[in-house]
Amino acid sequence: MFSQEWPLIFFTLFGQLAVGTFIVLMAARFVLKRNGITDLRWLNPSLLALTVLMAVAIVMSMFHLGSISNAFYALSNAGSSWLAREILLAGVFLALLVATYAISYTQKSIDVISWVTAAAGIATVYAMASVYVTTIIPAWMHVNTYLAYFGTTVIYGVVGAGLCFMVFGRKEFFTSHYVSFMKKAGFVAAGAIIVQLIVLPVYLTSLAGGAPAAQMSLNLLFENHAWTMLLRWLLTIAGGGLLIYSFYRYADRLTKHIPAFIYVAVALVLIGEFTGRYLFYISGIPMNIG
Amino acid sequence: MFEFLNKVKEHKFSRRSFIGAGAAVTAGAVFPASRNKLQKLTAVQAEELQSSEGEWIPAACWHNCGGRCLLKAEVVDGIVKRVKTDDTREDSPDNPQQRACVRGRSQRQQVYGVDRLKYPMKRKHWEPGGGNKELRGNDEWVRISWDEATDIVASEIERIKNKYSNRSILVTGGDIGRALNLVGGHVGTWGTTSWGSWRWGPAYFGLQEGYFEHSINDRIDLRNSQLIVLWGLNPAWSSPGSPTYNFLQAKKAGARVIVIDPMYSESAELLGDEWVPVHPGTDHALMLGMAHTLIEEDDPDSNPLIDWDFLKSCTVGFDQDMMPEGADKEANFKDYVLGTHDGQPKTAEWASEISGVEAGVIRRIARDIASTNRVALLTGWAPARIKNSDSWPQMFMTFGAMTGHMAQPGRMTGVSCHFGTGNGGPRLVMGGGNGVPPAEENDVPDSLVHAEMWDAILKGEYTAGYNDKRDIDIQMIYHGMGATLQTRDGQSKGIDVHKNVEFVVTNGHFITTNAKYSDIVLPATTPWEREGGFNVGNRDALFYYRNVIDPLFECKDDAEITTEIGMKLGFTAEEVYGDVSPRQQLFNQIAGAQVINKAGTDYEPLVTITNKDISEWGVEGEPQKGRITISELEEKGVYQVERKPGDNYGYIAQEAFRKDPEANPLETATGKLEIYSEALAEYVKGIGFTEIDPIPTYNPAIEGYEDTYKNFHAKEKGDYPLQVINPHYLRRAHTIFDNNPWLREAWPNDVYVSTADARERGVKNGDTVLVESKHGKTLRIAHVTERLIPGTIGLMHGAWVEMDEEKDIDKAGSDNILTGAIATGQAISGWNSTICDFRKWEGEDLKLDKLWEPRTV
Amino acid sequence: MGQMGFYYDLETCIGCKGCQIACKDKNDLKTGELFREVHDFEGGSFPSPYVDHVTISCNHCDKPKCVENCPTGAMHKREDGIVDFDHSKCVGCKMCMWSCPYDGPVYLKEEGKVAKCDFCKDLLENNEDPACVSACTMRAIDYGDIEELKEKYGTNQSIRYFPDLDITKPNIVVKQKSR
Amino acid sequence: MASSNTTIDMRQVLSLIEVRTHYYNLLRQLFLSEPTEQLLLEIKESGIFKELPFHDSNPLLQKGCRLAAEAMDSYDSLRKRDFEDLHWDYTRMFVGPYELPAPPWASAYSSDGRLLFQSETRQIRKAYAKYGFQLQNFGSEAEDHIGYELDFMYRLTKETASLFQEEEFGKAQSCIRDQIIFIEQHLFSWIPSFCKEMETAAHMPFYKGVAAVLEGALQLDRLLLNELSEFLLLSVNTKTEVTEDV
Repeated sequence: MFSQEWPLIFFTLFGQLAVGTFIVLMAARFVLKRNGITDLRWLNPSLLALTVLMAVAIVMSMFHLGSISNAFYALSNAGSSWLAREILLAGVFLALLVATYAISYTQKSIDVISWVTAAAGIATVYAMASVYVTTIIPAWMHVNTYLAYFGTTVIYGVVGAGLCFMVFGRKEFFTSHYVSFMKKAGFVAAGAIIVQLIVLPVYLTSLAGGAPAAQMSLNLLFENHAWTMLLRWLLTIAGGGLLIYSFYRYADRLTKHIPAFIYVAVALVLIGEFTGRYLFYISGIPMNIG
Repeated sequence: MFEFLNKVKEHKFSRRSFIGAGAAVTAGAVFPASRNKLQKLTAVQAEELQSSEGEWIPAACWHNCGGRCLLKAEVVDGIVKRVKTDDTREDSPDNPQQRACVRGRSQRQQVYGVDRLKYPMKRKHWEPGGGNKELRGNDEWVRISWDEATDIVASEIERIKNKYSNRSILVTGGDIGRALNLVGGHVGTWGTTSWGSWRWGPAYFGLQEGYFEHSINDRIDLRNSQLIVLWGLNPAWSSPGSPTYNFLQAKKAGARVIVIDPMYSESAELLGDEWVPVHPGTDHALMLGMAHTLIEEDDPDSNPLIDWDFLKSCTVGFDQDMMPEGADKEANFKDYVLGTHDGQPKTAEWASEISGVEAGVIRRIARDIASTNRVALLTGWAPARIKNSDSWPQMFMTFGAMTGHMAQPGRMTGVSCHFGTGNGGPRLVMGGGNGVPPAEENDVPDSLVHAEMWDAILKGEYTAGYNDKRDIDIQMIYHGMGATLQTRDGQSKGIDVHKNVEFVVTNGHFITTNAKYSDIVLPATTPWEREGGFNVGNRDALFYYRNVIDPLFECKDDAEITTEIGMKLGFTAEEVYGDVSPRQQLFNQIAGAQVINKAGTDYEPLVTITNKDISEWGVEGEPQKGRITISELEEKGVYQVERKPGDNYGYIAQEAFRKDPEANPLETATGKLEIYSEALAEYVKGIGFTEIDPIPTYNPAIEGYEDTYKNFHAKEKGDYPLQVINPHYLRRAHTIFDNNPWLREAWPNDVYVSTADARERGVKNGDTVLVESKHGKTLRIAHVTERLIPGTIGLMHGAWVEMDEEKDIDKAGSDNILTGAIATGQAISGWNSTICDFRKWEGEDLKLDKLWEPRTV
Repeated sequence: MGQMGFYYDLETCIGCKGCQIACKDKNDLKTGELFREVHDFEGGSFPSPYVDHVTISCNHCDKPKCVENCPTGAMHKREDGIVDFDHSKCVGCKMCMWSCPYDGPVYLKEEGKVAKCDFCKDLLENNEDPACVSACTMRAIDYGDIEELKEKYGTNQSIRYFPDLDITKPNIVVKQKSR
Repeated sequence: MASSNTTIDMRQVLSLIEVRTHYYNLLRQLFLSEPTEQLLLEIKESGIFKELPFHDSNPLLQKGCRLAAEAMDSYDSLRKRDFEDLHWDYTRMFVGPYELPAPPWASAYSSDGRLLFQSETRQIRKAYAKYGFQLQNFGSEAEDHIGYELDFMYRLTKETASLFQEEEFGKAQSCIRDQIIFIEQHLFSWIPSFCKEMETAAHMPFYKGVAAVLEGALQLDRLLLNELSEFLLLSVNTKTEVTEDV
């Protein structure tokens, strides 16, 4: 089953990276503007990058389909199918991203549309998770899926935003307002990790007490992938920790080491979440006769 | 735009050279002369091809499976699209539709399999005399024409006949004998085959062998039994079609069922109220223990367990008062059981040590059977496919006679197997003869025993009878049909034989084991590609099949092949096969078909034939009046006699004999059931292998349960501590269908091993294991189960051997790689008496059969 | 018409897999593609083992999650309750396979689409029985209006090997084994 | 729009069709039955695989031609043993008696268990019948054998050429359309799988090359057919010009 799911791993992760980063960037924009910083030259390239990222995500998702030529029909049943809604919302989010970028590019205010786009992004992530929650796969039919998807969105959003600042606006980055924003954002990310870790035992317990398929999922996770699971959390925690640490450690003396630290942190988090998503898919054992 | 059109103009390639070379290739006679090409049609013919409609045609389901069922094929444009089964009648338990099983339903995959043999093929390095014979099984092949193929076969027959003699030509089956008998005959083969010791012996002591004739009552009467004992039979696997459904009706009518079997079978699950696991081949000992219980506990007044009246009136040899004239009175059965003379009473405890059944259980079952009014004691052939089992059928009869469960409604003792599973009695409807004149006499008297033949050929000497060894020098083997090299014991030696003789030919559908080790393979048609005929066996119904499709590729039917070889030997077609056309043969069978009359006393013609039918068929014949028209038969493909309880078609085996034994004697020496049978002992002795007593004494099987021990009494296990049985398996009908992908998926052909044995060997479910006997080794995936008596493994019958010649290990799970050819008694092949061991395979894991690559070289 | 459903007699089935093969023949399916599958279960311990065979296809559920979750509407419920699929609309997203606890939908690799038991609707139109039903040598499978089946065979709908019935409300009536 | 085709004359069109004819002639001879010694000798001596037109326009074709030509060059002379090796390679893959590692029938790829005589066979039979062709051994051999399919295409290229010569452009167009359909719907539905299996199964480099040539040649022919079809479409407007050119 698993080999066919690579497209979905990339679709969900890229999608969540795009949504999360957009929201954190918009929050940064809001905060920075309130502090009188108006020169946001990272904004347009970031929006463009996110647009491309989201487009790539959608293209990736196509590879999951057996008959791409029929993809057009995939929106028909949005009345009851979360998958149709997910595709629809992802498309809407992409369109809004394009619009946001276009408006921003023409130097007009994106105050209004950014809210709408952010809302569409959140809805997209919600739909992404709902697709899995409404299956008959016990490992997915759990609030944990929402937490995992939104968790990734938040964590990716923070590192994604950090990355955008680094890449598209290095000079502006080294101001105390940015540092202070990223500190706070780092705590939000840490919060997202902590919430997931708190729910994790609840989730595993529910698998243990669930249908045979649930127990098979659990066995699979513990027997074959215990180390991977541990690694997944260590990577994310280490990455998040490093991110926060670097902002604290060097808050006052912005040295040349920071960029390297942040790149490492971003890489750790990206890999950590990727591993998490991989585990999510392989643990998806459907209920069946048995 | 127009890249290539422009390039052509620009002459960017060397046009001259291309056209030149192309022309050279074209000009040459590049196709082998006989090959097929497209040809131009007339407009009318082309038009006809465009229009087509489907038709359901009754199609043969012809296998040697023990079922007889209706199969129909939907044919569109001469191609079969799908198959269905009996929908020609309302379905009811009394008159069930004859529904085809999983195998019949897969037949489309057999007939159209890409691996069908399509053309005559010759082993590349064959030359007169054999060439490099060691290459058989591994050589390259060349497609040849039928003309060349029959030339080779005929000239080799002549050459070998002249150089050696007709006694050097072995035929294992098929009708090539028709041609060979014209030039002096051939050596044949024989054995007890599927029957085990039931094949020839029972005639001497008064029971039937169970295939041609039956000692058990019919299926409707089975519903009168209060207790049914299924001793070593599993109809759910080995008799698909209606038999298991018929048993279910008896169960629903209130019968209790005891299943005595080494394996907890699907039949046991469906029907059984109790499963009695027993070590393979120890049934005889178990039954002696039961007999002892009855003798010990019987009291005609207070506890009547033995039917003395029946014993006295219908049997001889039970005790010293009942011995036939001239026999030693001490040699009676009862004294043997009590151990009067040999000092060993065959008590339940004694039987328990051998059979693995607790003594208490043995006693309980014995009492249960003896004290129930109407009992059916049914056994399959499997417990008799045991070396040294010559006395087992007589033992089974003896216990039936002691309890009197014979020849009355609801009471029967005998074989329930193959066509006659749970349904004994003469056929109620049958086809006629085809009118083909009989073959010439075979002038060669020699015939080799299956269980001895490979050894005999290698050694140049075979057993022809008591103290009668004769030399034999086989140099040619013709496999006209069947799967001899796959289904006879001692396969490893068989392969050696095939690498030794000068010439081997096989007619076949696939590169079966026979074909693989041949020099010439001749592609044969399946019955779907033939004119038509009847499939018989099921007592209630007659199945008619028609031609479904044209012969595929260059396949020919066996009669045609024989005729062509005969013609190459210098005879006319008529001399070989008579001059009855296939159409006329079919017509004769229809015209001669008979059905039981309403009174159940005689037979009458089945099919009404009019002058119009005769002229339409273009055959010779007379009009006649019957039950159904030819067209009805052609459309339905089945005629089934309507049954209901109390009708005139029931069958109670040996009923007349029991009512009046003097007036209706059996065809035994004494006219009675012989618990003491000199004739049986003489017969077995005369075959020339081992001897038995006139009464059914217990003779441990060679390589049987006792031999799993180094020291039986000290309970010290030997090198091969396990026994292997070969259940018939729904993946195959014997060897047929083993290559069928749908069946490979449905029935993966794992080796069944008991949890206890697996645990001891560190084997888990799904592990690849090496199963080894002193005769060979095979690999299979282990199915670890609670359903086997520990100490026994189940290796399913019929998988096509796939030798890794370097390692000398078979990968397919071929049952006969494990068996040794050890002939005993009346020439029994010992398929269920082989000892073995298994262990986890350290090499590469086997893939599931369904994932196997095609069988290639 | 009401709601079509299957009846399955666990007690009588001998696990011969005839239904599975008849279904493959009818639908021309390849290895690995099964619209109806016989599952084998063994249990107990020597000398009291048991063996069960469960044949299952699409159960044409009242609450078919496959229909609910299918993004294209290819999977749909007909008036007679048969859960059918529209081959021309399927995108091969496999969402239905993630939504069915009975392994009803099957991915046909070559076509990149999903297909499943359609109750042999073409045979039903000709007043013939579905291929699996007419194939069963033990008469362990029946079909018909689910209410009529319940009247005829009782209302039991589950055996221990089934997932929770509430997930999709399958239209199957089952005869239990008395053990 | 019509400018480019006005420069094309009928000789070019016929040459292009001739190229197609020779491709299919070569291929059908390679696939219809086991190779004869003579065929292989002709192939070796003519060096035909070095000269196949347009072979450099398709990477697969180019690779196949190179392999096949090299294989032939590697024999100093085609000794009996070499011939037998090639002959056995064909027999083993496409004739038997063992299960065929690369069955040369379409239905073996479209149905489970590698069945012959399936609906694909029927469709092919009808495609042949439309042009009045039938197998000599009708009912016994399966029409969807690669050799017959190539033979059919070969015959249609001849048919196309004569239709052009007879100036039956309408019929030529529909014949070309049928060839495109035959390639797209029938040949391409299985040839890639077939060639892949053949490439894996072949022991002789020559046949590995031939496998690539087959697939590449069909890819090429798809382009050639489209070009011919387009040319016809355009030349409907400029019919007089074209006829004058001839």
